[in-house]
Formats: sequence, C-alpha cells, structure tokens
Amino acid sequence: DTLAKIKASGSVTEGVRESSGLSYTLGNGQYTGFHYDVCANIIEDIKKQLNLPNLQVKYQPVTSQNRIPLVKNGTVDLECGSTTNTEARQRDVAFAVTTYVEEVRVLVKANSGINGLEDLAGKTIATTTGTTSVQTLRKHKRAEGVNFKEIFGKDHADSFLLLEGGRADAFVMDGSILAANVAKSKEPAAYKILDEVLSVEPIAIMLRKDDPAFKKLVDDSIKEQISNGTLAKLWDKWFLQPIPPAGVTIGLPLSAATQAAWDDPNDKPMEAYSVQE
Amino acid sequence: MLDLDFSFYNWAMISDFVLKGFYFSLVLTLIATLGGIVLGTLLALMRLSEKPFLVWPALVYVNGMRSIPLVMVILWFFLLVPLIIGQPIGAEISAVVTFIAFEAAYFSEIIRAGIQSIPRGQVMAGEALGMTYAQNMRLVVLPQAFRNMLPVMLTQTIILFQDTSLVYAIGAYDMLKGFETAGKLFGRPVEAYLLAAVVYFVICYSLSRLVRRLHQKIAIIR
Amino acid sequence: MNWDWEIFFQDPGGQHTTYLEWLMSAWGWTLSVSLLALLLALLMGFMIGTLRTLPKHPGWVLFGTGWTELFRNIPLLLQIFLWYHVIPALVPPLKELSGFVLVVLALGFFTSARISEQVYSGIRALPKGQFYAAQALGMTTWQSYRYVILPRAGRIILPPLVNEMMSIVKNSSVAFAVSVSELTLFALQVQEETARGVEVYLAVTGLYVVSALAINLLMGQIERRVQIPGLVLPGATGGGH
Amino acid sequence: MIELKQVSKWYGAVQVLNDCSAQIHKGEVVVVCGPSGSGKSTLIKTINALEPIQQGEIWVDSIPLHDPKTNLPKLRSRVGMVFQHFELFPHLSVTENLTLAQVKVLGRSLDEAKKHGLEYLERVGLIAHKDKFPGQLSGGQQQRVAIARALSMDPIVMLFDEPTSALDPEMVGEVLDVMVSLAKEGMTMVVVTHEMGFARKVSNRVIFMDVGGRILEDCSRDEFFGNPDARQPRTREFLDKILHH
Amino acid sequence: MIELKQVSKWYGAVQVLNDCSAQIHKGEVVVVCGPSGSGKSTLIKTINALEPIQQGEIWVDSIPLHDPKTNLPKLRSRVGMVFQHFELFPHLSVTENLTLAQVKVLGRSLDEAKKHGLEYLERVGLIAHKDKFPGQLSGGQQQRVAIARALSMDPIVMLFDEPTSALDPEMVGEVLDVMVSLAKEGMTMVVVTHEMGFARKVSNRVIFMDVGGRILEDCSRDEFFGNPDARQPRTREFLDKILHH
Ligand SMILES: Nc1ncnc2c1ncn2[C@@H]1O[C@H](COP(=O)(O)OP(=O)(O)OP(=O)(O)O)[C@@H](O)[C@H]1O
Ligand SMILES: Nc1ncnc2c1ncn2[C@@H]1O[C@H](COP(=O)(O)OP(=O)(O)OP(=O)(O)O)[C@@H](O)[C@H]1O
Ligand SMILES: [Mg+2]
Ligand SMILES: [Mg+2]
Repeated sequence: DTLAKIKASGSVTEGVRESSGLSYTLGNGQYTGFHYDVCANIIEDIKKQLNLPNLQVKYQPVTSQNRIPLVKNGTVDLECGSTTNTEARQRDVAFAVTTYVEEVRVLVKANSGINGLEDLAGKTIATTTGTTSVQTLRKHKRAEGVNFKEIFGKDHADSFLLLEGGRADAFVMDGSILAANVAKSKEPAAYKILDEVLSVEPIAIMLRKDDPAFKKLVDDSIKEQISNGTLAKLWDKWFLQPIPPAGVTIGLPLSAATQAAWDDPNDKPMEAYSVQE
Repeated sequence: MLDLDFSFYNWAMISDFVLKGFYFSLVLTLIATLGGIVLGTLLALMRLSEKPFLVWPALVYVNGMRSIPLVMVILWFFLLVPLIIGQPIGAEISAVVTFIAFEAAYFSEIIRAGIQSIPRGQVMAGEALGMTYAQNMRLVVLPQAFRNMLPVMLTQTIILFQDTSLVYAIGAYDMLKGFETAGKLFGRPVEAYLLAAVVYFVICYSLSRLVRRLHQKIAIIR
Repeated sequence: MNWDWEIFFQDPGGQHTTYLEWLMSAWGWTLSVSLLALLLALLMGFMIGTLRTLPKHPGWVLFGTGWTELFRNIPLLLQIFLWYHVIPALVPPLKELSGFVLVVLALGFFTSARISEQVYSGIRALPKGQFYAAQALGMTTWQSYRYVILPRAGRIILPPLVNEMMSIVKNSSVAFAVSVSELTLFALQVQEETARGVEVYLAVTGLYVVSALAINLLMGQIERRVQIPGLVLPGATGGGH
Repeated sequence: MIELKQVSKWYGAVQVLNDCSAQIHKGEVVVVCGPSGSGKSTLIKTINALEPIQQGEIWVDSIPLHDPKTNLPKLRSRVGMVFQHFELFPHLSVTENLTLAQVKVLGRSLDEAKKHGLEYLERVGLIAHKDKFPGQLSGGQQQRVAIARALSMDPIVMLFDEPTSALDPEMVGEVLDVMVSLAKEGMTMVVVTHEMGFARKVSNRVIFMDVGGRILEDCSRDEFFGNPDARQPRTREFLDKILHH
Repeated sequence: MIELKQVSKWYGAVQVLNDCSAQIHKGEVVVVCGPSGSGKSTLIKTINALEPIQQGEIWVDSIPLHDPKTNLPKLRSRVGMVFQHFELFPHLSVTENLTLAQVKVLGRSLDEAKKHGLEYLERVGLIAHKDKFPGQLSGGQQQRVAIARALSMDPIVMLFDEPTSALDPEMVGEVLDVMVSLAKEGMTMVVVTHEMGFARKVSNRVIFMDVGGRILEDCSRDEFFGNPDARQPRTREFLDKILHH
C-alpha cells in the first residue's frame, strides 16, 4: 500500500499540472497553485505521521489523458491537479474529500447581446477538447431545443482565443478557468460570464483505489485544514489576490457550493450533486 | 489586424520556461538520433542479411513502428511498461527509450537505402582483400553509405527535433511546451506561438545549412 | 486489466447514436483530411521540386527553395495554429474558411515541402544524358519533364514517398487542434466522457495502424505495377560486375 | 549544312572550347577524335544547342543557333543524336521510345509514327524486339534502337558521341555496321569515335582536338592517315597510343 | 597452384558455370576470353571464393575452397584481385587504400604498411599522387593504384577481371604496361581480357568460354593464335568479330 511504499522509498510522487486553475508551473520544474498548497500541507502531515522529516517530494506533470492510468500504475501517489470526482472514475481510483466545487458556466463578449442560455440559439460555442462541459450544456434543460454549433479548442487558451478572435460566440467551461482567462486577457472588461450555472462538479485530490489507511490520512489532513481556516486563507491567496507569474487577480469569491462542501466534508461524486437554480 | 504584446518576454521568463524545454528537446534529439542510428544500422543489416530469422523480425518491427503514430508509442510505453515491470519509470526515460525505438525504424530504412546504393563491386573489393564481413561493413560500406545519406538523415533529424513536442503526452517538457505554457500563463498564446515559430525556423534552418556545408566538406570526391 | 468494450455501444448524446458510430465518423474525417492533404502535397511537392531543378530560372529556384525551407522548418502544430488564428487576422477573408479547409492547406503545404525535397533529389539522381536525349529529340523543357524526367524520378523516389504518405495519416491528428472531429479529437474527448482511456486509445491506435498499413500495401502494389522491366532501379541492388 | 565560326565556351572559369571553326557539308561524314576531356562531346552538343556557347556563331541548315530568337526544340527535332550510353527511356517500351517524340514533337498520328518507327527498327534488325523494354536488351541492341529512334525523326544530320565505347567488344561490330550503311546512303554524319577502322573506311574528314578545346587538325581522311609527317606531334603521339597495344 | 575440378554454378535455375576444369601452375599467365555473359567474371570470382559454387572442387595453394571449414578471408588475403571498375575505396586517400587491408587484415603496423604500399605505388609510377583521393585520378591512374593495392598484400596469384575495358583508349596502354612487367617478373596471373595484343605478347595459355559457362578451349597461346583451323567454329567466329573492325 501507499504508505508502506512511501516509507520504503523515502519519497512521495505528487501529480501536478502544467497549466490548470488549481495547479500550474512557474517554469524550471517548479509548481504552484491552490491544490498544490493543499497537498504541501498534506505532505507535511505524512511526514509527521510516518516520522520521515526528510521525505523527498517528486513532481510528475500529468495531463487529463494520462492522470488516471498514472495513478493506477503506481507512478503517481497523490494527484493534485484538478480532477472531477465522478462515478465512472471511482471505479478506477479513489478521491479525497472535496476541496473545491467547480461551476460550469458560459463566457461571452460583453457587447454580444447574449444575456442567457436562450440567446445561444444558432451561435457557435467553444469548449476544450477532452472536457465534458458541452455535454452538460447539451443536456441542460434550459438549453433544450436550443440549437448551437460546437467548436473545440485544443486547450483552454485556444478556446478562449476562439472567442476573442470571433470564431466562437461563447465559451463554456469551468468558472474558475473562465475567470482566469478573462483576468489574463488584454481587455478583461470586454467579457462577461452569464449568471446560469450549467452544472456543479466536485474537484478533489485523487488517490489509488482500495487503500483506506492512506485515504484516511489525506482526508483527515484536509478536514483539519478546513476546520483551522487554512483552506479559507488559501482561497483568498489564490482567487482574490494577485498571483504569479503575471500578477493578475482572478477575483472569484468563494462560492456557496464550495462553502457547503467544506461545511460537510465528503467524497460524493458529481452525480450526487444537482444544479441549484 | 493583430495587436501584439511581447512585453511579457523577458530574460527571467525565457530562462524559466523556454530554456529548460530547449535543453530537453536538444538532448532528446541528440540521444535519439545517435541511438536511432545505431539500432537502425543493426535493423538495416538484419534486413539485408539473407537469413529469414533475421529478416522477418526486422521487417515486422520497422513496418509496425512506422504505422503507429509516435504519440501513441510514447503513451503506450509510458502507461503499460510500469504495469509490466511493476515499477514506475520517469517521463524522461520513457521519452528517450521510445524515441530511440521509433527513430530506429526510420533510420534503418535510410541506412538500408544507403547501403544498397554502394556498388556491389565495393563489397567484393573489400572481401577480395581478405576483410571479414564486419570489417568490410565498418571500414568500407558504412562510411560510404553514411556520407551518401547524410542529407536524408538530416531531414529526419529535423523532423525528430520538431517531434520532440509530442512528449507533452507524458507530461515531459520540451521547447514548444515551454512557449505554450508561458503563453497560457500570461494570456498571450498568439505571441508565444509566433515567437516559437520564428525560433524553430531559425534553429532548423541553421541546422540544415550547417549540415549542407558539412556534407560538401566530407562528400566523397568522385 | 479489466476491459470494458461496452462503452462503444453507449449513447454519447448529440448527433451520434453510439460511440462506435462516432468513432467511424471520426475515422472518416481522418481519412478525408489525410487524402485531400496528400493530393495537395503531391501536386505542390512535384511542382515545387521540379521548379527547383530549372537552372535557367533562378527566380523559380529561389521561390521553390524558400517554400521548402519555410514549410519544413516549422513544427506542424505551430503552422496549424498560425493558419487558424494568426493569418486570418491579417487576411480577413480567410476567416470564412472552415477548420477543415485550413488544416488540409496546412498539412498539405507542410508535406509538400518534404515531398519537394524528394522530387528534387530524385530528378537530380537521373543521368544528365536523359535530359539531353529528350531535348535532342526536339522536346520542349515541359515535354521532357512530362514524358521522361518525372515518370523516372517518380519511380526512384517511390519508397521515401510511401514514408511521407504513411506519415500524413499520422500527422492528420493535428486536425483536432482546429476542431475537426477526427480520431485524435475522438480519443481525447471520449476517454474523458467515458473514463475508459485504454479501450478508446487502443481502438484509435488500431485504426491509425490500419490506415497507414493500407497505404503501405496499396503503394506496394503500385510499385510492383510501375516497375520497369529489365531496369535495376538505383537503390534496389548496386550494379557492377 | 553546318558551320561553326570561332566558337568558344567556358564552364565557369575553365575554357572547354577554344576558337573552334569548321564546316560540314551535306553528305559528308566527319570523324572527331582526341584525348579525353578535349571537348569532343561538348563540341558535338553545341551543334545541337544542348550546350550554350559564350562566343562565336553556329549555323545549322542556315539557321543561327546563337540567336536567342531561334526555336531550338524545332531545330533539334531535325538533328538526330546518338549518345555513348544510348539514353533510351527505360520506362518506355522500344516502340514507345521510337514514337514518343514523333507524336509529341512532330505531331504525327500514333499509327503513322509506329509505322515509320518500326520501318527503321526493321532496318537495324530488331523488329522482333519491338515490345521489349530497353533494360531487356544487350548494349549493342540498345544502341541500335537509339539510332532507329533518331532516324525516325527524319533528321537532316546525325550526330554520334562515342556510340561504341560503352559496348562489349563483340557488339561493337553490329553498331558500326549500321553506321557504315547509313554513311554509304549519303547521310550527313558527325561522329566522335576512337574506332580508327571506321574512320579509315567511311569518313571524308577527320578533326583532331586537344585538351583545352582547340581543334588541332581538320583534314581529309587520306591526308590524316596517309601523311603522318605533316601532322602535329601531339596528334602523332595520340595515334601511336591508341593504335599500338 | 590453382586447380578447378568439374566446377558448376547456378544462379537460381540458370547455370552460369558448367563442369569447368582447369589447372594453373605457378608462374603461368592465363588469359580468359569469350562473349559477354559466358561466365568469365563468375569463374574468376569463384577462384577467390567471392561466389560460392554448388558442385565441384577448387584448390588454391593446396587449400580446398569448397570446404566450409576453410577460413576464406585469410585465403582471399593471399589472392590479389583487380576489377574492371577499379573499386578503389572513394572515401579513402590513395595511401589509405593501400594500407587499410594490410593493417586490418594482415596486422601490419601502419608504418610498415605505408612503406610497403608506397613501394608498389612507386612501381606503378604514381608516388606523386599518394595523398590524392581516387576521384581525383584518371581511370588509368586509378587502375594502377588498384594493382598496387592488390600487390601490397603480397599475393601468391593475381586475378584481373577486364582491367582495361572501362578505360579511355589512350589510358589502356599505361595499365597493360604494368601488367606486362608483372608477368615478366614471374607473377602467377589469371586475366580476363579482350586485349588480344596482351594475350599474344605475354600469356602462356588461353581459355575460351562460351555462353552457358562451358570452357570451349584451353590451350597454349601459340596453339590458340597459330592454328585457327583446330579451333571450334564458335571460337573462330568470336575472334573474327573482335579482331576485325
Ligand atoms: N557540366 C560541366 N561542368 C564543368 N566542366 C565540365 C562540364 N562538362 C564537361 N566539363 C569539362 O569540359 C571538358 C570537356 O569535356 P567533354 O566531355 O567535352 O570532353 P570529351 O572530349 O568528350 O572527353 P571524353 O573522351 O572523356 O568523353 C572536360 O575538361 C570536362 O571536365
Ligand atoms: N547475381 C546474379 N544473379 C543472377 N544471374 C547472374 C548474376 N551475376 C551474373 N549472372 C549471370 O551469369 C552469367 C555469367 O555472368 P558473368 O558476369 O560471369 O559473365 P561475363 O563472361 O563476365 O560477361 P561480361 O563480359 O559481360 O563481363 C550471365 O548470364 C549473367 O547474366
Ligand atoms: Mg565525351
Ligand atoms: Mg565480366
């Protein structure tokens, strides 16, 4: 099991992302982000519990395609990117208690005249290849009967460019990603995020399946971080203050859904959540 | 019109994001070229031998490898080998191994053509002087074949240098990825890609000029 | 490993009724992009490669060399990006072109640079006497190329040309970057939707291999068909006593 | 028929033809010989405008080759040329080799071209091989096809560049026989060759070139072979070497 | 020295040597001639074990070539061979061509090999060219270097396969001169050639082969040239063709 493996090898491998909202690189093999900080605290707790002050931390960058196989095949012990907890994935891996609840939303140009989902009829909608956001939109009942064209960007920056360059009229994606892209853009005031929330998704740290001891340690560490206010401070640091490397402020207040998840720590999959309208 | 903003490029940023990737691309290209040539030469010799138990494995390997997209080879190796050997392997090592294995298939075809372009008389001349097969290959055939094939090998190396970007699939970090990541973090993807295109062009073009000159220098006087 | 191939019969929602149907349509897009780009690449490649061998027209030679160097020295993915996001900003009418057309252009031009290099060396590998012989019979430069030089050069470069043709199928995967719903986009998207990455990648890898091998076999047939009786092609086995 | 006036040619800085002048009349057979690299091939190629010249004038059938306005393909179609290495088109059958230029250049119908071409193939004794490919013929046979190919364009003059020197000794005779019979029928011919037997038997004149692209001798056959003392020392030395071993 | 006993060889279904037997003694010079494709090159190559045989026996210096246990590279290092197309190694300088096999095969030191090789280069009159590359030499010069390369291995016999037929007529003499002087010094030589002048001047015996790989004649020089009536019709026909044109 994982704890024994960590003890034996004297090292733990953390899965990180090159550029996602919760974990990203600063270049030169350094990583940072909201989830990165949460995991750093977890690793401190592992050190304490295993009495390994010199525990070595290895970083393995992962992509949305390989993160699950890498956790399964033992390369990554603790995946601290931004992975949605779903029923399908729970067949392959385990998730720690939810640290962040994502809301899928719609970004449009401020002067586009689009004010709600019903205005999307006949429009072109961008989303990123390898995400499920558009699927959500397709199934959303307020958008039912609304026909729109889908266009895929190869990554979030690319999808945003589709909107910016006029190839798409809207960009459907996780709210934090939309906010970050707007914040970094040349003209943040030119965009607006629609009020409707298409779906909510619990994002959690991913672990190997069937390892209750390790999961308990991670869960306890997160619960402790919630109760002592560490998580709230990290929120402030990453979503309300200027962040490296460019020093922009994302400006995303703590959502009610995330607050609810913190109030009652759980590892329920996305399917157990429903959209509050 | 485009309104471009390159202000985010400064030395600290380049050294943080691009240089490491550049270094990785360079080293990977170098190792994969050398390894690919060595393994490819072996494969070429196997295919040219007249023994079926050597010809067939080489044939299957070369044609199989050339049919699979490189990115899939990389991914499969990275994901499946740990399951087989029961122990994770690093992205860098995976990249090096898969690139050598993949490039060997391409280089073997180039080298085979090179060896076949050497007149049979040259082989006979070496044999007639009492050289063994190995001596003949090493001293007579391969030196000429490599000289003749240098331009084609160069083209393959340029392709290889560009293909190093496929290591994104296993989370390794090459030059293109460096530009891309920087572009994303600063919200300036167009500028990042434009600069990347220029840098790639300059590197690849200089490389091809350099090898062309080298080729003229070591070309066999006929 | 526990397999789950059932997922291919699930309903993805949207225009396809099963993932299998989507997979087949994705394969169709991959083949369409590849074949159209191949056509363009062969056309341009032969034209540019030929231009580069016309010593009396330094302008054309320069153009051909420039084309070749430009399109082969920038990674394909970058070229696609420039075609999609940058060039239309400079030339607004191009905005109207779909991602499919742009990717065929980009992939076609990229490959044409590499084919032009082969055509160029194939022509140069012909004995100079063949040019003389054609001209001595009163053929114009165009006629010499059309009836003598290109048919011979084409045969000489057939093996490396097959390499390029197999590569183009694999390289067509970049089309996902401009939202063409081909195999790679299918793989990226569906492994996410179904969480069955291994099965999806296996299926997609299989289809790529089948496509590339089909080209390999087809070209093998063609190579046999156009073989010149009695002529040992350069590269087949060295001649001499 | 053919006139060269002070022709000079350079490859880069190297001069390969140096102030060459000569006249060839209708029905004449002229043999050109000389050491390797002396410019024999270059000279004969300039007569067909296959190589441009930098100085001087060349007239073929009263048409000025050096004039940029001259339609060179048209002129070349009236001058037949046979090369040392045959230069048949290996991807075309013998019949196709014979008809291609007749159809595409002279605009003859395929039937006409075939009939015409096969007549000449018959003449060189190879009608049985009409459907083979060049690679399936011996060197001597290939060279005879090459001659038939040139003849089927109905040229006013035939140029030969060492037509037998790439052949097996036994096959040289076959090709020389065809050339001798052509000469006897009154074809105007310029032949680069070292076959002194041929020169002795059928040539009217012999031109001897030396390295540097200069014409050293241009005299009648009888003068060339019969009066060695009047020859230049370089010519005598060359003849010595190739006649005695 | 060399003995062939009923040697036969096939390429696939085609027989290229048919029951060939011959003996060559120390110090003999044997000329092999015959039409193209008759198997002359193949015969001479089997003596060097460059081509395997399917039937018969070949002994060189009492070593059985047909025995699979024979160390062929070692044996070949004692048999010198000169090819029609010279086959110098174009990527190596003249000196390197001369020393490569001496060092790698015979295990001589580089100095020794150089000294030895340059002696032979001097003999063929090319010491001034020792640092050039083969591509910078004329054909006749290249062939002389090839002879020096073979000689510097101190062979017990020299095999020549049409050594002059790829040369310009003017250069043939240079190479033949070297071969004549070798013959006069008592070197054992087997020479495939159509230079009947050479055969007349220095050979002891002439072997004539016909298509199908059969040895038609094997007789002394004087018998071969002096007594045409005793020859086979095919031999007379061949000699006619190559001697008269
Ligand atoms: N394309 C070229 N570029 C530069 N030099 C050339 C070229 N073609 C021929 N030459 C040089 O021009 C000179 C004359 O060549 P040419 O082929 O006319 O000689 P030749 O008398 O026909 O010789 P040979 O008997 O070997 O055929 C030679 O010195 C040759 O090296
Ligand atoms: N590698 C091979 N495969 C098949 N057939 C061959 C091969 N090499 C030679 N032959 C055939 O064997 C026969 C004898 O060839 P060889 O080269 O010994 O003839 P040769 O007498 O030397 O002729 P030449 O005077 O043209 O050199 C020819 O019919 C030839 O076509
Ligand atoms: Mg010549
Ligand atoms: Mg031979």
